[in-house]
Amino acid sequence: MDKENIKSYIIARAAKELKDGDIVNLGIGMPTMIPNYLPEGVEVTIQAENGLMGVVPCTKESYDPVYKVDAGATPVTVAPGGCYFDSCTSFGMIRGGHIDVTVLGALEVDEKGSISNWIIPGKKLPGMGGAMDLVVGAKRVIVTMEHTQKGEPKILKNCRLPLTAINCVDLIITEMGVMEVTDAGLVLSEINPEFTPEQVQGATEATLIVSPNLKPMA
Amino acid sequence: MDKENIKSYIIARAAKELKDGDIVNLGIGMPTMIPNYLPEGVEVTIQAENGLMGVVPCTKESYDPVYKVDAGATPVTVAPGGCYFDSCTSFGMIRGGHIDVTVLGALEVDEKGSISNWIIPGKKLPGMGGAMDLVVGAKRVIVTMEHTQKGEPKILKNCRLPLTAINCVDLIITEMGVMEVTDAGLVLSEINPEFTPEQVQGATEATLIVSPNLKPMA
Amino acid sequence: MPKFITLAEAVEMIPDGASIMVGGFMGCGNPHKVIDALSKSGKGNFKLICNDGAQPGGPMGEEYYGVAKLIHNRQVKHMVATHVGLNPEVGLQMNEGSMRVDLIPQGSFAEMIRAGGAGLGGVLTPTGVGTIVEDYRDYVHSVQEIDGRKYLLMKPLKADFALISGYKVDKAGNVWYKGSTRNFGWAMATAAKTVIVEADNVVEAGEIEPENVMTSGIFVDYVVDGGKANG
Amino acid sequence: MPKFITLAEAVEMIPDGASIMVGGFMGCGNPHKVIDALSKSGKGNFKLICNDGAQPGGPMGEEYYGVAKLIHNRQVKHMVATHVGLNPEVGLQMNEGSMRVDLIPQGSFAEMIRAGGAGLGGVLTPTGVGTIVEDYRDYVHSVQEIDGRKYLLMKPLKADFALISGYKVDKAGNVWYKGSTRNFGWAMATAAKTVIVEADNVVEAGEIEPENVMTSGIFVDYVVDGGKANG
Repeated sequence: MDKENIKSYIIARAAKELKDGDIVNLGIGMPTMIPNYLPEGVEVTIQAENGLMGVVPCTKESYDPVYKVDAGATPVTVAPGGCYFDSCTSFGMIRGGHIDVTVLGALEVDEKGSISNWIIPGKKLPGMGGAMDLVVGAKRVIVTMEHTQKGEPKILKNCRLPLTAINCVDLIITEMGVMEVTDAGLVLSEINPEFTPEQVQGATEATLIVSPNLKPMA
Repeated sequence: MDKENIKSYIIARAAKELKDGDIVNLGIGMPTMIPNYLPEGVEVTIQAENGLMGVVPCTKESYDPVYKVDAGATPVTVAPGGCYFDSCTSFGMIRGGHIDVTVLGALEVDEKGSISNWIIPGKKLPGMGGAMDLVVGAKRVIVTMEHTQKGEPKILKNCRLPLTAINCVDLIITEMGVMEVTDAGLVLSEINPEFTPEQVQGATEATLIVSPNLKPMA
Repeated sequence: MPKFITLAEAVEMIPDGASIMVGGFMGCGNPHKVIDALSKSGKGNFKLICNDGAQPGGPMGEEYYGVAKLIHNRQVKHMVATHVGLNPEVGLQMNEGSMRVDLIPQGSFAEMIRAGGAGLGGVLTPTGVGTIVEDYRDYVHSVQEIDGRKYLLMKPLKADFALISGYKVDKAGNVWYKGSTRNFGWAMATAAKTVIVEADNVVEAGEIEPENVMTSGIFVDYVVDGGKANG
Repeated sequence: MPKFITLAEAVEMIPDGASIMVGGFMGCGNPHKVIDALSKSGKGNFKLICNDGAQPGGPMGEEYYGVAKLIHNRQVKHMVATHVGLNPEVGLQMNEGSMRVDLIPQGSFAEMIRAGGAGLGGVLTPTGVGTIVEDYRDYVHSVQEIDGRKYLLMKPLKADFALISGYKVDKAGNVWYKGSTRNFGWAMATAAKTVIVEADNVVEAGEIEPENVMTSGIFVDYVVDGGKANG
């Protein structure tokens, strides 16, 4: 798979995790493309942490980039039934467990469900933005990312980069498979049929428990 | 002076403490009558802790008792430029020091500026309502009350009833005089010409420091 | 999206012994039709978390106003409030020993509910320092000194149900409160497992300008059309 | 009642070295005309408390958007933010050692400002537990365990100035924010000694429905008529 195919493969799988009616916050990058991949009959409400509920793409008429942008600074608007609010209210929703799912990328994830995605010391200092609150507060945290970075595993025994939060990730979706974070460790529950479980483990530092019900990823 | 004269004498004096532009919260009872006694040229904005700013009496047209009441459950409305808000916002204003003056009654006040005004154990359990927040948060706390209760002093060395807050009162106004709470103690700065300083002290348990600039109360 | 239900359905889902937050200040902002129906349900043993006990007489001639109906019908076994002086029945039932009453400063009460809904560990407030509130072990976690000033760490408040009143509620559950009815409803809508809003007026989604939505519909589980429900 | 002033008067009252909160998220909600005037003032050494450094290019073709102008002109010596990745000049100046940057989780940042304005002793949040945020001595008072869960006690944030943008501002200073511009402005208006609001539209008192006022005019010290001020 090339980069673009990998992305859409991951996103299509992630989209299936969303249930009709879910309130969802989508991280910058890949996750923002999820709405295009939702199964028929599934409608979700998208929150943006800068103070919008019910985010939808803007039309020519609703394009209003000075007043209405999402958390990635993309001009958007809200659907009828959506609303705008301030940042305290927004993070009250997030921290208070009122967001059903957040989907976001990561630099590293480990077998305890800890995640690093906000800083590479000495190299990149983007800042954590709302990520630390989102992974701590959302009811379900799904990480979507490529399985490796330049051939190096990103799913580790222990994150090495500064953490975004500890023990918060529920599910990891990569182009190789779907891994659930459980008390026993990472369970490989679905696999891309192009790979064997051994190949997935070979690209993973953390020990994977292959589910007895391992299914093809789809 | 009879009861009614005592009240209006106290309120008229308290009204002079308010400056043009002050944001003011007025306790139930006597203090609510202050707006009728404001000197010419002095306009204040009245906050009610149940979520109103710019409270004014309602007219026949604006009378809307199901939707618009003040903290005493009196039907009111807000003036143009006023607004409504929720209780968290309201007490954020109060606790955050955004209210210039609160005027309220008391059961007891002491020479450290502590105040008791919310409970008489075994007798009355009205509750503190917003009083504890108001006396802690307002920039200036003015107590208006009759100097004694059935002949017994209400201005004490130490409050005996359960406290509303410690060290928070700035000024006490009674029908006998005006007392400032200072680090040195209670300073009698104005006196009702009907009384001598000795008579005021006689009706007061706390020690009064008679100001060298003692003025007639007016 | 919230489900639109009848008054009877709303009452049916509230079990005996439930903890119930009710928005309102001296009755203003109580969801009157839901409360009225609940007061006739025969259910009880409620923990009522409400600013006050309202008052016997209502502004439209009601014999008992708002939550005063629940108190009059002895359905409340435990009340968490800030002020109960204007409903003498609260004091009576408390003195009889049939009702427990816990009184909390109003600003702390509001902020404890907000903390419950916003995932905060508590509220650090200077209010109540040096008073008997410091001893409220059920509500005060500790007294802490921060940068030389004392604060009470008040615990978050949550409940099984929040019963809220909205003047306009749209089909997506967004709430717009009129006048001074907003008070505690705004915070309570975030802090209860099940949130039921009584709508004075049900409107289409989008009819409340998105900026003017006060409580997002994502907080609302059920809406009772108070207008239609009771004529 | 707030005083209505010109852009020049607004800039004049902000001294070198001031701590300045600026509302906005990636430029959206920055008070653009006040910032533009301040960026041309030659003043500097500011402590800028703003969610982010905005970005070089603005949506209307601006070369530098919002607070990015202050950063580009090297007027900021210390930045307190949550995310600075989209303005590369922040990283450059930081690496040069000419700007200090402190990064705080966004929800904590918002709530710390609210705490500063609402007289709370701090914010107890689970966010940041187990991360290097725990070690931010300037912002974290302590790590506390409450009912078995760990929280960071984050300190309140205050500033000398808050610079806010309002779409409609009435003569009494009441503010109505359009779309997603509300973000941090709402909290910042409560947490600074001097609050200056740039009004896209000045309206008469009462023109904003009292329920729909988002920031009460009592928080506002000065209003700059952004519409008239710069044509």
